This record gives sequence, C-alpha cells and structure tokens, in this order.
Amino acid sequence: MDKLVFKIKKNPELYAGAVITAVMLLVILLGRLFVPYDPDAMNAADKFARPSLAHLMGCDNFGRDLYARLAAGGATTLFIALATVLIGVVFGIIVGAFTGYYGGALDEILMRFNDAVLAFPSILLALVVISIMGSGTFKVIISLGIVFIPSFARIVRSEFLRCKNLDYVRSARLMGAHDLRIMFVHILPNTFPVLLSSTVIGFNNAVLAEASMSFLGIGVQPPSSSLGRMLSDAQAFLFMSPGYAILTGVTIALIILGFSLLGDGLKKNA
Amino acid sequence: MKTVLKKSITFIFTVLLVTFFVFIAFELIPGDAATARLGTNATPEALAKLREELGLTRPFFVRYFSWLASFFFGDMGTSYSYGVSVRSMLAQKLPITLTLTLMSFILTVAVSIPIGLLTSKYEDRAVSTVLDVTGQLTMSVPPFFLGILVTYIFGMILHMFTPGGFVSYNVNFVRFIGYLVFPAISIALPKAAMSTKLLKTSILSERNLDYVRSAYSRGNSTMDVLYKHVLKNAIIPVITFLGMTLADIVAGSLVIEQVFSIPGYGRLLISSIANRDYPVVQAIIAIIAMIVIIINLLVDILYRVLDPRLRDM
Amino acid sequence: MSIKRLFALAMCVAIIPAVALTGCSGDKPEASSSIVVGIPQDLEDSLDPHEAVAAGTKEILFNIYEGLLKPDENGNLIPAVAKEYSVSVDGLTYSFILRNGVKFHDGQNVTAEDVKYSIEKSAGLTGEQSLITAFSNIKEVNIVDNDQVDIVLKEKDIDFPAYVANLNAAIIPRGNSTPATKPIGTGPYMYVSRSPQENMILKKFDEYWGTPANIENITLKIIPNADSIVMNLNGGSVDMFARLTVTQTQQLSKNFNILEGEMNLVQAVYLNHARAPFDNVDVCRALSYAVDVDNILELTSDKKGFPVGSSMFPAFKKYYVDLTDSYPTDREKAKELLAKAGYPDGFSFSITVPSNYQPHIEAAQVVAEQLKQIGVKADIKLVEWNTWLSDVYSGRDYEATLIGVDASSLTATAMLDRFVTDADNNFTNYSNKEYDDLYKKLFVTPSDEERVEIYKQLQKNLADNAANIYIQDMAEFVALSDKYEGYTFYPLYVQDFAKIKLKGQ
Amino acid sequence: MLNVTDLHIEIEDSFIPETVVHDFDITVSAGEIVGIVGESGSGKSMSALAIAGLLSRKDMKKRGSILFEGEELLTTPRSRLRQIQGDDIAVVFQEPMTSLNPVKKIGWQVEEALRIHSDLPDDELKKAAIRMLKDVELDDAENIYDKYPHELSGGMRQRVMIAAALICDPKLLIADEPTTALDVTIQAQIIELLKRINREKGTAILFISHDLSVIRSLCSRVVVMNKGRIVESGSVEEVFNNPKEEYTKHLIGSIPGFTKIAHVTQSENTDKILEVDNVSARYKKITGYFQIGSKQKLVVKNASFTMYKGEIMGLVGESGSGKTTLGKTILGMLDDTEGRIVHYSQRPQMIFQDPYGSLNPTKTIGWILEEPLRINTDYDKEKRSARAKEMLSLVGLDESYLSRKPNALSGGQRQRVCIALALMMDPKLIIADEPVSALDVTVQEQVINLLVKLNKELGISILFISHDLKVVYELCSRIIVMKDGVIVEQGTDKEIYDNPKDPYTKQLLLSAGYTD
Repeated sequence: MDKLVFKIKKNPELYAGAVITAVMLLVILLGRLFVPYDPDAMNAADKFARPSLAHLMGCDNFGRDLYARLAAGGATTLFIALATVLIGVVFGIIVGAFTGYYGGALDEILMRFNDAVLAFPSILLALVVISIMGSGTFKVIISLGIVFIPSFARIVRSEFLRCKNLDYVRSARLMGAHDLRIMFVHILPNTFPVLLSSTVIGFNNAVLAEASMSFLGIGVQPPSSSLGRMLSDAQAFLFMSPGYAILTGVTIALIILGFSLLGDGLKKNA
Repeated sequence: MKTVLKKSITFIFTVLLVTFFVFIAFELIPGDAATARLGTNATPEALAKLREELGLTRPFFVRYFSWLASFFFGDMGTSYSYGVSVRSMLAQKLPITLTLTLMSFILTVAVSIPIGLLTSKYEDRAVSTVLDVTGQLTMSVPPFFLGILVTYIFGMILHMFTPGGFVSYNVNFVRFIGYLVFPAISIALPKAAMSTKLLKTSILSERNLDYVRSAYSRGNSTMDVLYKHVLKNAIIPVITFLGMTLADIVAGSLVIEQVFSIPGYGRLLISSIANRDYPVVQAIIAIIAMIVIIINLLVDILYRVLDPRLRDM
Repeated sequence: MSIKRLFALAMCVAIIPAVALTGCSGDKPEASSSIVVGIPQDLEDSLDPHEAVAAGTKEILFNIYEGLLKPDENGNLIPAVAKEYSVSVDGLTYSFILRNGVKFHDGQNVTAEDVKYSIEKSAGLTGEQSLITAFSNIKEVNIVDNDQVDIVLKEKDIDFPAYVANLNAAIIPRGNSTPATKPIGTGPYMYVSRSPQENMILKKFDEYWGTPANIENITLKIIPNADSIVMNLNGGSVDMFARLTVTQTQQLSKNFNILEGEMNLVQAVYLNHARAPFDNVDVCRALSYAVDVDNILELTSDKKGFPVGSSMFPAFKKYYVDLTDSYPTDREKAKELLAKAGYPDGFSFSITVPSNYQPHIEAAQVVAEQLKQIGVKADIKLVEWNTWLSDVYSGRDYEATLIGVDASSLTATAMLDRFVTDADNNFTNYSNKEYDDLYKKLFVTPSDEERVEIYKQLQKNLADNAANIYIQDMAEFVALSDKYEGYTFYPLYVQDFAKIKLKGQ
Repeated sequence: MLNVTDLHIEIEDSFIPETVVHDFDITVSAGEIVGIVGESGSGKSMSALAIAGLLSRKDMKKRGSILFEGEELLTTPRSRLRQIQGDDIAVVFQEPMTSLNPVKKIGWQVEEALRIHSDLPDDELKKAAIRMLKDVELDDAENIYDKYPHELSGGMRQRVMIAAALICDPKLLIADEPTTALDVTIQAQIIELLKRINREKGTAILFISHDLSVIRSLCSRVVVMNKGRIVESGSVEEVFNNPKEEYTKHLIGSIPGFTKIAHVTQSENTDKILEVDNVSARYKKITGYFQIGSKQKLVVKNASFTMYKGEIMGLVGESGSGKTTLGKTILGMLDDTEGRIVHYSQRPQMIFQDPYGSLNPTKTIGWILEEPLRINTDYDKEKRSARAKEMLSLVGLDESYLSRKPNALSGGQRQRVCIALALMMDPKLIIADEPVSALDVTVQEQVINLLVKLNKELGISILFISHDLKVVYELCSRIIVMKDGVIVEQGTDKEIYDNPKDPYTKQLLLSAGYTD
C-alpha cells in the first residue's frame, strides 16, 4: 500500500486528474443510462423545481430534469471536444509532418498559412466559418477543428524538426526506407508524448471554445444542448434559480480541471 | 538586421492572407448588405438598385483590390449600415478594446511574475499548492462565466462597480479606467494562472541544469541563483507564451465585452457580420490581425534581445 | 534591467487598478430630468423615415418624426402637422390644412413645400422605392396655398388617412441633404448624437407645437446581450427597458415597476403552403389540434400572453373576432386527420427561427415537444436575422417558421393583405379563392358595418383552413424605475418617451 | 587540509532508498594532487560534490564527516558553507557546453566568485578577471570578457571555467572529469595548465576521471572506486605498477594502445572493397528568404584512398576535421558532394557514435532488427525473427533482448545491437563512426574485441573513424590522418606510429602519450 502512497506523492497531478475525470465520466454515464427522464421532456409543473429525490439536481426553466440534461449536454460536449481534437490532431500531423520533414518552400508557405490562421483569434475564425455554414453540432465541430489545426501543426512540426536529424532516422534512410515510412512509422511515435499533453490541452480549449461560441449564439442549437449552451441559457435565470447556472458551471470546471491535471501528470512522467 | 527585414516581409504577406480569407468568407456567407438594409420590404428591383449603389455587383477581384488599395491609404470605406466612415467608427471603438487588452495584459504580467517566483521559491509549502489549485480552477472556467461571477460578486453583492455602468474615455477617463478594471480581471485571471504555471515549471526545469550547480559552487545563495541566473533564462519561454496569449486576450475581450456591455470592437464586429457590413468587418479583422502579428514580431525581437544565442541567427 | 527593478515595476503596475477602483465607487447617475432607456439592438438601418424598415428603428424614430396625422395611444388618428383634413365627395382628393407655428428641430418653420416634398418622396414619386405599398395609389400632390395641401388618389381608399399617419410618411425639411445620418423632424424629441453599438442621445425639443415632453434628455443605451439586461437594470445603470420576457421581469429588484401590455403582433408557426405536406389542409388542421397554446404560455411566459385564433390581435377591437377555440387540443383527432391525409405515422419537418428572438426560440422548442406526441418530428433550425430575411422572407425557401408578424400600419387590412394569393409579401404562399374574392369586395363596400363583417369572415377563413398554427399576441413587459411614471402603451410597435415623467413632476 | 572519513550517501529517488557511496575516506594535504578513478556509476562524482557542499537535494541523506582545515562541512550552517564555496573550495565540471550561464557574459561569470567574496569595485573585478583569463592561456582576454558562452569552443570554455574557479585563489580545486568531453590535443593542454597552476599557486587538486592515462600523468596519489566503494588507494606508481585488487588489475589491463589485437598484415591481395577518388563535400546553410541564397562551407576537400577486402582501416582526426562527413559521403548520405566513390560490395552499413540516438526509443529491439528485412526482402515473420536471433547471438546478446526497448539497455549493449543491426543485411563493408568513444573503458574493450571477431570470422572490412589514437593503434592495420577536411597522411600502422612524417600527426601522437 505505501508503495502507492509514494507514487502519489511523486506525481499528485496524475492521480488527482485521473480520479476527477473518472468521477465526471461516471456521472455523465449514469445520467445517460439510469436517469428515468428524457432530457427534452418538458413538464410545466416542475418549472425551476428545487433538487429533490425525484429530480436529483432539480429542473430548468422548461421543467426538464437537470441531471438528465447535464448528462446529455456533457455527452455532446465531450463528443464535440473529442471530434474537434481528432480533426486538429490528424490534419495537424499531416501538415506538421510534411513541413517539418521536408522543409523548403512548402514549409515556408504552409507556415505562413499557419501564422495567418493563428493571427485570427480562434473564436473569430469560428464565427466566420459558422456564418458560412450555419450553426449546429457538426458545423461547430468542423469550424473548431479548422481552428485547432495550426496549433497542432506547429507542435508536430517542431517535433519532426527535432527528430529528423537523429541517427536512427539516418540509419532507417540508409536501409532504404522511403520517406513516408520514415515519417509515419519511425518519427511519428516519438512525437506521441508531446502530442499527448497538447491533445489534452487542446481538448480543454475545445470545451471552453464551444462554451464561448454558445454564449455568442453560434454554438450547438436547441433542443440538442451542450454544457456551453446550457450555461449561456442558465445565465438568464441567474437570479431566479442560481442552481442551474452554478451546477452547469461546476460541471464544466470539473471536467476541464480533471483533464488538465491528467495532462500535467502525463507530461510529468512522459 | 536582416532578420527584421525577413520578418516584415512575412508580416505583410500574412496580413494580405488574412484579408483575403475574410473576403472569400464573405463571398460564401448567404445574404448581403442589401438584404440587410431593406429587410422585410425588399423587392427584387429595390435589391438590385441598392446592390448597384453599394458596388456589390463588381467582380470579386476588382472589389478585393480596390478595397485593399483604399485600405492601404487609410480610407476604409463607409459602413453600409451606419453610412458613416469606417475609420471614424473604429477610431471610437478600438481605443476601448485596446485599453481593455492592454490592462488585461499588464494585469497578467503583474500577477503572474511575482506569484510565479513565489510558488517556485517556496515550492513545497502549502501556500504554493493553494495558489496552484486556484490557478487551475480559474483556467477551467469558461471566460464568460467568470465574467458573470465577477459581475455578480463585485457588482451586485459588494457594489464595487455598477454593472453596465460603462463610461466612455472622452466623458470621464478615471471612471472609464475604473470600470474596465473588472472586465480586465476576468480576462486576465485565466491567462495569469497559465503564465504563472509556465514560469514555475520553467524555473524548476532550469534549476536542474549544470550552470546552476556551478553558480552554487561559487557561493551564491539560493535567492542569488534564482534572481541572477535562473530568472533570466526562465523568463524566455514565458515571454513567448505572453506574446501568444495576446491573440487570445483580444478574442477574450470579444466575449467579455458582451458580459460587461462594453461597446468595444466585439459587439460591432458581430453585428456587422450579421448585417453583412463588409467594410467594417474587413477593417476590424485586418487591424486585429496586424496588431497580433506586430505583437508576435515584438516578442520575437524581445526573444533575441534576451537570448544571445539567437542573436546571430 | 536588474531583476529587482523588474519586480518593483510589476508591483507598482498592480497598484494602478486598485487606485482606479476607488475612483469609481460613487457613480450614481444624477437624478435631474434625464433617463437611460435600454434597447436590445442598435438602429442599424437608415434614420431617414422614408427608408427606415426595422421595427427597432421605427419605434424610436416615432419620437423624432411626425406625419400630417399621428396615431394616439387608443389607435385613433389625431391631427399633427396638419390641423385638420377633409375628403372630396368622390373620395379621391384629401385636403390637409397645415397647422401654423409647427417648427422643425433646426428652428425652420414647416412650409407646404416641405409637406409636398416629404409626401412625394415617401410615395416614391421622386424615384426612390416607396415603403408604403398603398402610397402607389397617389396620383399627385398640389400646394393650394401656403397652409393647404391636396393629395389626389387614383382610386378610392378609405384607409388612406391611416397610411398618412404611418412613420414612413413623416414630414422632413426639404433642405436636409442627409436625413439618413442627421435626422431633423417635428417630433417632441430631437436627435443629438450617437455612437454605434453604444448609445444614441435625444434631447427635449423646446419649441414643440404640441404638449411638450417632460424629461429633458434621453440616453438610449444599447445592451446586446439579453442576459446582461437584468444585471444592468438591477445594477442601476439603466432606468427603463421595454419588451422584456416574463423570466427577466421576475428577476428585477424591488425598485422597478413592471408594466404589462400587448406586443401587438401574431406569434404563430407560419406554414409554407407551397411545400408538402403543408399544401394539404388536413395536415395543417392536424398540427393545429396537436399544439396546446395554454401549455406553451405556461412554460414560456408563466401563462402571460393573449391566445389568438387567426391573423388579428385584440387591439383592433371591432375588427377582431375571437377564434381561439377553433382547435381545442385533441391528439386523437390530430392523428386521425394525419392518417386521413396519408401520414399515418407522422412526418418530419424543420422550423426555421431567427436566432435573435429568444421568446420565439423557446416557443418553437415547446411546439416541437408537443408535436412529438403525435409522431411528428419538428427540428429547430436557428438562422441569423439576415439569413431569415433573405432565405425565408424574400426567398420563401423554408418549410415552417415561428415568428411574430405585426401590423405595418394601423389598418386591419395590414394584417390580412399578406394572405391574398398574389400579394408580394405573401411569404406563406397561402392561396384560397374565397379569401381572394372576399378581400376584393373589401374595397368596394363603403359602409363600415359591411367592412367589419368581411374582415371577420377573412379571419374565419384563415382559421378554418388552418393557414397557420396560431399561438398568441405576446404579453409585453416594460420595466420602469420607480423614479419615473407615465409610460403609455400604444397598439403599434412604438415607444413614446414624451409621456414619461419624473415621479411628482 | 581535507580529511573525509566513512562518508555515506543515500538517495531516495526510487521507492527503496539506495546507498550510492559506502564509507568513503580520503585525505588531501595542501598542494597535493589526488585522483579518484572509477567507471561511470561508481559514485566518484557524488563524493566529490558532497565535499564541495553541492549535494543539498532534499531526498538525499549524508553521514560521516568531511573535515576541511578542521571545520566539519557536513554540519556547518549553509551561510558558513557559502563563505567557503568559491573562496577556499572551487569546482570545475565536466560539460563545458552547459556549465556556463548561456545568457550572461563570460567576464561577469568569471568575476562572480570574487564579487561575492570581496567588495572590490567593478573595474577592479574586471582587471582581475582579465588577468585570470590571460593566466589560463586565453589570448585576447579583453575581447573574450565581453563574449557569450556560445561564441567560444569547448576547449576555451573549459579554460574559462578554470579561470572562474581560481579567481579567488582557492586552497582546493575539485575537477570532476574536466577533460572527458575535449579533443585529445586540448586535453593535454588542460592537464599541463592544471599542473602549472598547482606548481605556481600551490592549489591542491582533487581530480576525478574514468581515464587512467590522464590520472597517471597528473596525480601523485589515486583512489580507485567501484560501485560506491573504495577498492584500492595509494601512490600512482604503486597502484599502476603492481595493483593488488583484482578489479584494479582488470581496469589497468584494458587501457588500449599498448597491445596489438588485430594483425591482418596487408598481404598483396589486390581485390579492393572501396575506392574513394578526389571526393569533396560541401555543407549548405540556407540564409536567404524563401530558400534563395545560402552560404556554403567546404568540409571535405578532394580526399582519395582505397580500402582492401578484409582490412580494418582507421580514419583519425579531431572533431571538425571532416572525418564523419567523409564517412557519410561514402555511404551517399549527403547530396552536395563531388568526386568518384566505387563500392565493390553491396549495401555497406554504418554504426553511429551516440548509442542513445541510434536506436528508435519507441520500438523494441526485435522490431528494429527486423526493419531492414521488412523493407528490402519479402521474408515472413518467422524468417525475420530467426535472422534477428542469429545476429543477436553473434554479438553476444541472448534472445530475451528482442522484446526489450532501447532505454532498458546499457550503452555497451545498445552498441552491440547497432552492430547486429548493421549485420542484418550481411554487408561486406561497415563504416563505424566513433563506435566506442562514448563507452566506459572496460565496455570499450568488449566492443573492440567483437569488431575484431567479426572481421576475422566474417571477413567484414571496417572503416573505423575515431579521435582516440590508442584504440586505432590496437585495431587498425592502415590509418588515414585528416585535418580540416584534408588527408594529411596515410600509411600502415608502423609507418604512422613509428616514424610519422606530417607535423600534425606527430603532435597528435605526442598528446596521445606515444613518446617514442
């Protein structure tokens, strides 16, 4: 047992992060599976009901069970953040790999594109993309995904620049491995530790960006809801039932706290 | 000197790229300024006439280059919806946002450097773990929710400021700055937490390097080593981070201006996009992109000043 | 720069905000005769009365401009720039006697030339496109002498006086070359200045011909974010805010009086009859049976609001017929009708809603939930206001939309003309032969009773064919700080600042 | 002056605390030079740092006593310890590249100890620093005073470190492997410098190194350590001429450069394996914008030589002499080259110097070994792993290593895997770029014997690139000497080592200890 205590003392973030994240995922999972209410079912009698046995977290302005909605919203937010980070990582790797490995004119031009996109404040870019495609869960994912590509590309590129001159890459080239194999079989696995921690940070930024977008009215559209959407809706009833806003805010904060601690912990012993 | 030349070429190229992005974006967005102006009374002939009047019917490239040329000489055209020169509108709006951004930036630096030093010095004491956890918490809350909490606590309960009581700088400068304090706090808090953490980790990692051991071997105290040797090395990554966060602070002010009803660039930009008011949107985005890139340029130069190894690159 | 100095700099920088903080504690607005009125959107289209379109702009310009006649709070037309008017026997010539002593805000007297110029401009006779469709009926405007102007029509139109009272027919000085940015009118308040997306300042016009306004200066403060409206009101930086929702009023502090009135619009799910399945009357009727208006009111506005059965709201008094009970909620009947119409297990469609109207979004969510119970899946598509205008209103490229339609002028026809088959504002593509014939009869029958009867039949026609799923004329709430009193509601979408006064003034 | 008795050092890094140094005793009298020798991980640096009071990490426990001029250093308060550090006891570290603060000027760092321990005004400090820089034989000291560490070479930086240590004229100088990272010629100069300072200033020196020949030429007494314990100590003559302990004997025995191992006399076999004719290589540095314009530096200038089948040929030169670049050019790894290279065998392979960088850390040894077969042949899984096992056993490693990752292996084991990797395609020619210089002496010996075995049994000819003349003497039959990209001399080992013609070769041999 004290071997575990020693390990925790060595890397507290990892364990705290893992616990918080596990708890939050459990809460969302339970909400999705075992709560008897349909997240969209309205019930006039339960408007702004206080937390009770029937409704663990009370109800919102339409009398919908808050716990069911938080679980549904949580699932959507996690889905959006995951999908966004996936797009960002996949395209980031492709762009980063080629610019980092080959360099030359291609690198210059793509890097300039990167700077241009990074010069755009992220929410602004999402705003423009949404106005083009209209809002909705998948549009949010695509617009945020695009916004995340440059930051991942930059990270992957610097890793490729670091690795491409190491001896094991030269010996691979000497053996006759062609460039693609070298890039994606040899070099890429070495970027995973750095990629992992920036993915976690990316995940958090995606959740926060989605919340800001919902606040500006361009995020996920009702009746489907995300935590960001719920928080910006809850704001209108801050004085009447502060529970709605506070519970949603705390849920978002704990999810992000859990993931960022997890990220730090992973970085520490990577 | 040559690197500065190279940097400025990339600067111009990037700004061009950004404005081109915006122009294409506007080609794709459904509806245009004419439909916005005429609203429910739009009839086909009226729309055609107004579009002609606003010059929307000219081919895409002609419009882009004529806008670019005029923009270059400072004439940003007139706003479709307000009929006022874009420059005069921005001259009113941008100072507000720039002051807010500047105050948030100063607050971030003023908070993060002392606390970063503090937590790295007394690393294992309770106070630094408490500061770390609060730092993590402020980073995990969506910015607008933080803004609401700040308004609710400081505005409604402690009455330290009247929510919505924005006063423009030409009316009363002190009250203008006074009001901007709380929005600046809401933007600066998460950024300060991030840069504090970065500074702390950077100091701790620099501490294990060889030159620190040789500094100790010459009889330096822990404080001397921290201030004379480690800080100057540790501050370098923080400077780049602070440079990069400026772009986020500008974006952050877009959201916080809504919460604190501050008539900065944010509100104008959103309504102009809704009204398809090209000249205003174009001007705002180009200016913001320029500001952000200039900041990156400055950070890059500061980087070279601080780190002699890069000087000859 | 040694580290010590860097540390000192950081410390003193942190002190600046603390100092500034003390400077701003006492900033209560001084209570002289001024008021801060909050508005949700800036006046983003033109300030020229003959071009202003957005309802949010017209409700403010009502205080700056006046026409020859003017509507009062009971919906009657009272004389304004014109002292009185008379109609020729054949009903084609209207002679207006100008009131002498009426001044523009720039101190000039109103002359007959100004009147002729304004009417011709607003009628589109001088080239621009007229905003008042009925003004296309004007043949010519003649100056008889410097205090009488005659307007000659092509055909008889007994509603003509109401169009003259429309804000789009306001009288403006001929000399003002830029009315769109520098408004000069004859109203109780004059324009001082504006800063886009921030505020607009109005000032009492001392030489106003009628009963002068009470409050000296008005600051219109733009608060775009719906959620910070309550914060700003409770915070004390805004004294009045119109068109609040029920939930917002329930969260205001004690020192606000909540005044209740009607929004004077018809909120309904407007169906695009050119699109299946809404070209089938049984489907429309089925949906009307499925939608439970009381449940909507209960959920969205705490039962506040006035259910309506057709495209007319109670403010029109004698023209209004109460058809709210034409479709009592009956899910079984709805399913029968659906089966009869060939959709036994329901269908799915989209309700497009402009994203800047929170009450409509909430109502749409409740409607979608109710339709679920008869197997009809309605998903909500939020679009920007501008996209709604271009796609839904002019493009008619939608299945259903949930919006509130108001009367462009104080005439009952204004609510019903859009359902005539070939009307160009008929965005629902409603086409019904009896309706068109009835509507044409309207212009031919001189007597008032017969016209009232026709209006009622038109409303019945819309209700029977379930032209739209009618919901309510929404309740309007105005929050007014208890320092002021005298706010009066109008049957039109206007805010009259002239009547507001300090308590006991 | 210094008297250390049964010093224990315990580290609690991993879960069970590990004692790193067990009852370590040493005495150093004024003006004496004492050496501590041992392989890496023997605890020699740890004990030196303890003496200098630099082991203050919280997860470290120290017991025993360190008496310095009668004062017990282990228990003195830090404030008192700080007065001694830099004034009476000074330290020089191993890595010149990282032991100087990169963002501070050289002068500022040299005068730092003086600034702490005296209250001389700034101009006095500067004069003292410049005097010190001249004293360590750095020409144009004024100019170097204002330079930054990255602008100096490794050798110059080590001299700066020494100047910084001696500025306060300390009684004891602790030198922790100061010459290991330097070229052999500069190494000799630094040793001479330390001798001169000890003579002139009477500074006692505690010299830590794993290089026995350096210890022999500098110290009067020596302590031999292994796995944290002192194995043997005594005067240099005693220990080196008749070592008592088994471990010391083994250590001394593996010093290269005295006994020939490979003795393939170059018979008249005329079939060549490699011909290099007038080859030069250029290194392009892109400076312009958008890839236009670049500075070019000629690294290898028209080198030519021929290599015969079954031969081990040495390519010797200091760092920056272009020997590695020539090796890479031969394998066609650089594209900006001229001249003719003729290979008489297919798929020549290369072994790299840094064992940590030459194996992909994320892959298992088995995967790495099978990679060449995966790319060039269509062998199935079994065939590939069989071949991998065969190669592993050839280099003396058993099958269990297949599933392990590189970072679980020691430096020597990794280098064996690199060799196995090179053998996978059974090449006839291997170019070994400084394969042993990063290894400990004993491990070095094993790898060299392995190379000789491969040359004998499989007839593989090896181009052995190195800066260590002793290893080259043991291994190679013919030797090429390079200086600044040009081949200055080439010939059989006898011609080069017994009567070198080129002055540079002579200087190299002298500093490597070959005084004929």
